[in-house]
Amino acid sequence: MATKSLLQAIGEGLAEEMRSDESVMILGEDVGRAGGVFRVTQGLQDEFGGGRVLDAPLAESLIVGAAIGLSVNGMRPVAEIQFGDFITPAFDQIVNEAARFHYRSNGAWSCPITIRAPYGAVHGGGLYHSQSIEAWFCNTPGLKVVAPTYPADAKGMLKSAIRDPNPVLFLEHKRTYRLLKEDVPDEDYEVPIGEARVHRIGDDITVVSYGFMLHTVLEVAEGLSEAHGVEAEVVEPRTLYPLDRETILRSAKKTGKFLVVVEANLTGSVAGEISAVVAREAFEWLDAPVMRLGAPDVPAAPFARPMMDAFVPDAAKIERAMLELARY
Amino acid sequence: MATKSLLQAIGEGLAEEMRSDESVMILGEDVGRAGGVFRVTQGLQDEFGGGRVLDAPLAESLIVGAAIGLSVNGMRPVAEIQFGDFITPAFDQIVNEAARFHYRSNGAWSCPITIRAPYGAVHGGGLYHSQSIEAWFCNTPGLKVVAPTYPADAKGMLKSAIRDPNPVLFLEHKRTYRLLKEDVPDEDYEVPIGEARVHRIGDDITVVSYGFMLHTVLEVAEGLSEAHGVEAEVVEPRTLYPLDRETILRSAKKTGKFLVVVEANLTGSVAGEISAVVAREAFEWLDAPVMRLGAPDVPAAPFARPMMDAFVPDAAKIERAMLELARY
Amino acid sequence: MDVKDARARHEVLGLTGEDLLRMHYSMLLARRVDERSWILNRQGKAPFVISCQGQEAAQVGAVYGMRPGYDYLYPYYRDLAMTLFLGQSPREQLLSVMGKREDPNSGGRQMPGHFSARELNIVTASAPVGVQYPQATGTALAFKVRGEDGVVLVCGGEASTSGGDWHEAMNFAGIHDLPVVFLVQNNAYAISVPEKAQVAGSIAGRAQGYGFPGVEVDGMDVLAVYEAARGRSSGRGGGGPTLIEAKTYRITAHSSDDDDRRYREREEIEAWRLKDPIPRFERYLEEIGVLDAEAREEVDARIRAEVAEASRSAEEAPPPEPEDALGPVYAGR
Amino acid sequence: MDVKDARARHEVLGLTGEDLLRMHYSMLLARRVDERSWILNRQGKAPFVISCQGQEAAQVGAVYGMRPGYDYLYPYYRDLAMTLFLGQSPREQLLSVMGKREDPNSGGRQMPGHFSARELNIVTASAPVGVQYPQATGTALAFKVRGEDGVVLVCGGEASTSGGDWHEAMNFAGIHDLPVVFLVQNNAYAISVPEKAQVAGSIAGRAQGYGFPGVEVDGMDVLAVYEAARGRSSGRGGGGPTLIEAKTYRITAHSSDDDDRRYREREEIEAWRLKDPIPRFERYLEEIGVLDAEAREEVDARIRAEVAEASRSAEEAPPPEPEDALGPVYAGR
Ligand SMILES: Cc1ncc(C[n+]2csc(CCOP(=O)(O)OP(=O)(O)O)c2C)c(N)n1
Ligand SMILES: Cc1ncc(C[n+]2csc(CCOP(=O)(O)OP(=O)(O)O)c2C)c(N)n1
Ligand SMILES: [Mg+2]
Ligand SMILES: [Mg+2]
Repeated sequence: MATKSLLQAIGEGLAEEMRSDESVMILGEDVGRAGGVFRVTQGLQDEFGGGRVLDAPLAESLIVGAAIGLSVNGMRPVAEIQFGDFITPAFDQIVNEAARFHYRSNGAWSCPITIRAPYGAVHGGGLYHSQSIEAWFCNTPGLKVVAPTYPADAKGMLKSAIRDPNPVLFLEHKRTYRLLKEDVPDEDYEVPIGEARVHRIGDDITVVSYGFMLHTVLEVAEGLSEAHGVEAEVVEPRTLYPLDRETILRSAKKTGKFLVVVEANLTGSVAGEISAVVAREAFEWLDAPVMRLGAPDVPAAPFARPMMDAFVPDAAKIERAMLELARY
Repeated sequence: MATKSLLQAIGEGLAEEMRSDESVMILGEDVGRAGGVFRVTQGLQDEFGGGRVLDAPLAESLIVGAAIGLSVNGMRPVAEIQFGDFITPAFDQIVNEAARFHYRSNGAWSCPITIRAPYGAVHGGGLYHSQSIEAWFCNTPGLKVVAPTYPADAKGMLKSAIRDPNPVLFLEHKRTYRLLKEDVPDEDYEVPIGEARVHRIGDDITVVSYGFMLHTVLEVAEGLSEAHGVEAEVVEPRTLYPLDRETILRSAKKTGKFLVVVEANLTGSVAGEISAVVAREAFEWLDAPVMRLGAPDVPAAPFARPMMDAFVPDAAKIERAMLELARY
Repeated sequence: MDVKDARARHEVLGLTGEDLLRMHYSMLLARRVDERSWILNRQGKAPFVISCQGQEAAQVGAVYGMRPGYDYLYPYYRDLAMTLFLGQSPREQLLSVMGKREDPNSGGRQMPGHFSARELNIVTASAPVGVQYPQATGTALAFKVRGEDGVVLVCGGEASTSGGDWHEAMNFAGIHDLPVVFLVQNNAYAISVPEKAQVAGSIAGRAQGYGFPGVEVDGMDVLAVYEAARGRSSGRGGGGPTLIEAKTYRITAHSSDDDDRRYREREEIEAWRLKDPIPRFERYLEEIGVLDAEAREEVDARIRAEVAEASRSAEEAPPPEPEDALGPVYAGR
Repeated sequence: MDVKDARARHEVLGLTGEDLLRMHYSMLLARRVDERSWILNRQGKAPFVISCQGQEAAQVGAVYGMRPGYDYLYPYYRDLAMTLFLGQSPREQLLSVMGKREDPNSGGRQMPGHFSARELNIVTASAPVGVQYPQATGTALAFKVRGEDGVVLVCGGEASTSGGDWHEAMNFAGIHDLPVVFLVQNNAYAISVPEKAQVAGSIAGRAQGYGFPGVEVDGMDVLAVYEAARGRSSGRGGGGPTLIEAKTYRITAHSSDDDDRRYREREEIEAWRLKDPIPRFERYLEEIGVLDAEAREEVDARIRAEVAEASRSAEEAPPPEPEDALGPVYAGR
């Protein structure tokens, strides 16, 4: 077992699946010789050839549409969208097509494709290399949306995604690609889709978060424990659609104080759905309003550093929200 | 003042705006000689000519993109998307382009376009002529999303939308097109974007709804008043993004019991956002969990009548939810 | 049935009299099933009908020679003649028209005309126009990656070329020399929008810009379409992509929801009716002595009986249960 | 400056020596501003750079003759030479490169290269490739609806033709004969993806399929591009759409984030450097006696001083305030 970054873990997951299953292939922009703009697919074209690691034209609808067609004919494609912001041209193929294949054919067809997309704000990214795109896809039955944050989870969930007979949107927060390394098992393993993970046990408040925000939340949680004796339970959904309602509700009922922290523009983000579930199902256990923290309702993270830093919720804002909740 | 259906009121609103402002024009599929598949634009090409009422090719990204470009060059286009389900190819132009013009240019450019789209389940429509598409667009700052239900509101809000310097997505529930007629003023008037409407005053519970569901909710509310003495306050957001939080919260705080009824697949719908706002801001006033009712989490309303009727929340389901809340 | 004339067109194409009769049967069967759907609609038993009438030659010509269950078909909503040819039954399609539980296309979930048959490699179709093209290229790519000789036939109306998906697929097919046939059934209208407001230049003429052959054919002539498609959709010839633009005409309104008097003249329709592909093919069959008037009546009577029986049986079939609406949303592993 | 040779190419095109010097100035200015951006990047003052180097001739040739503030430009991220020509200043672009508050393109909201100048009719650009094409057709349609003679120039790289938006716009422009020039700057790569994996057939060759002219020109030759574009982007000739494919080369890496050694050989770049459009144009100018070596040095020195001063001034300009992030989201009525 070696320590790996998120980026390495995902690359390794891809390589292993391609080695063990000939029907797995990759298509996307610059995934071949260049190994992807983030280098996730580095070395794969050398190992598996241009037929199985294919540089697609700049056409996202085609990339996802072709992936659907490949899956129809026995393949297990992994489509890479270079930046989540550019998934929009493929919106139709994802929500109206891939997600509907099974239901609309009364179960005759299925659509086992994986769509990888890096998302989230990053310095120097600007409006169009920064967006949190998850809410667009979390009202679409038939689709699964996952967003693991830690390397070992990511590798295991990628394997689950590729082996899943349904379309899975696999979101990778750009700022977590190289943020830390952790032990990642060498043997074949899966981390199931649809199960949340409790990162930290606590009795005082529950904080649900994912992606880059999760790292900040965990940091802040340690600080609050030391400085204020506030013990936060921190839950990562890992799968955003469908949600693991049980794990989230169990924690909400235990602490009675609930906060969701996301990097997306708050209004209309998945924080709304998570809050609504808790407000409905854990009402009798709540000792405080269900709270949410997210980015302001402006189009996306701006390019210039002072503006971007003002956009993304930082440790100070998160601490303030957690303390407010704890003291409620 | 004459009584008009929703469909007539919208058609009239279009005609009046075109008469009073030469820069207003219409583009969409079959909007010309055919007058639209629902006949909303009937007669307009005869009156204003093929230049201002233009049959576009079957290309939704082009339709919205061209509308953006028209607005850049001094026009006020109204783009028609034939069915909301087919707005997906235009998703990029709407959320990444139109909605961002103003912010990304630091206020130098704006994008005064209106995009009309019929949405919602209708008998015989099946999976792809039925969807509630609103959640896709309600996490996009820079865009306004409106969904009026009554004829007079619709005409007044259409005028506001066309005159608004921002992109407005104007949603029309197909099943409400001809459902009822009401008095619609002849003189020029606007109904402002961003203001909810209280349809019925009550002290016991608050129900927020819109579109076809609103009609059912209002019916049920009358029944509950007579049969059970339960007085429901019924609030229609009219604008789904940005929300009129004040009006919604005022009612929630007054009754302490809150329900949102939507026709969309419940999980991830705008019902989540509305619930989250109430759970956060009206917590101290709540006497019951914030409740939601919507369609089951399946792709969309099926074609065959028994299945479609099972999909769309009906009066019985709504009554059950309202009574449960009232009795909580 | 013997072929009388050594120089007959079908012979040049390598078709036997039996082939021709099969083609004729498929076209006529589709017409009769289609007509039956309108009757069911008028009887209030079918909420929605969308027709193949006028396009049977284009469809049968293109699909003839495909290997069902091996090659793949991405049909569009008018391709009734194709799906019947490949093996779906009239009863199955009428179950779909009436939204019955046994509807093999979707179990009553989708409108009629949204075909699907897994065992026949007829890929589940939907309503958004044009989405099938990128999918078809992916299916063709899978054949190529595995070194198999399968072929993919993908269909749409002329308006399906206006959206980006068509172009992205054409480009991709050209780049990778994929075994896919793009069949555009240009029937002059997209609902009410005439071709000149829909298509700039020429559809067939565009193939060249993508580096592969494109042909315009008389879509009312089943042999002409077969000629353009053979060695392609048949898979026997292998090779890269082809674009076929079949010039045809939509004899009915767009659908049962449409009133076409708003946008086209009756005379225009009448003029096109004279070119109806079925009588035209029958004239050819009679000329070459493969099908005389009497035999034709016999075939038609047989088909009518078959369709009537299919309709009766489909009408009796039960509707879906309300709870059927609840699934299946996700495939199990 | 007088023109010496009555048969010189530029004369045939109706260009004076002054025109040529203006062209040269614009190209060289763009090059120097671009080079300056890379220095700022290496100094840690600019987080991201994307270049026009190698494409200055294609850009200046196409934009020359446009009427700023009347005709419209939809630029793409490499079109620095166009925006400078139309009237944006080096200081303005360097403000953008450093994400400063005064950045006229976006106030520091967007990456550099996302141009915008309302008063010059340079329409705000974004990062999603290809979205500008449908927008450009709409802008052209507005001219047509109002009966005005304005022209729209819209630009992209060769990969911008792979997405559906390009096609939908080409078709729409063809149908309505819109006054729009599509300039595709084919620089052989889309990040790492070479042309052969991006484009099937020929880009220029596709125009015919849409019923309007398409030309392939040597994009390293400013006069050739001008010739293809004049009477079009100049607006003087009016008329319908045109497609110009300018064959050019991206001399730098895709951007400052890219390492192009992963996917192309140094020799290839060196070979293309020999065709660098600026020295090439300078040789022509020297030949015809419009700009000798000394005058060239003088111009360059002037430009370098101007750029240095612009850079100094831009560096001193303040960054945005954090609160600037909060708006403006909606335009007021
Ligand atoms: C993306 C999309 N936009 C609009 C529609 C509505 N619509 C259904 S069929 C049709 C016309 C299609 O015309 P054509 O492709 O020529 O096929 P035809 O019906 O003539 O056979 C339209 C506009 C749709 N189904 N999908
Ligand atoms: C829709 C979309 N997909 C992907 C990207 C990422 N991307 C930015 S530039 C680029 C390559 C563009 O190549 P080309 O059009 O040839 O222009 P060039 O950079 O070569 O001038 C890619 C893939 C994007 N910006 N937009
Ligand atoms: Mg047609
Ligand atoms: Mg390029």
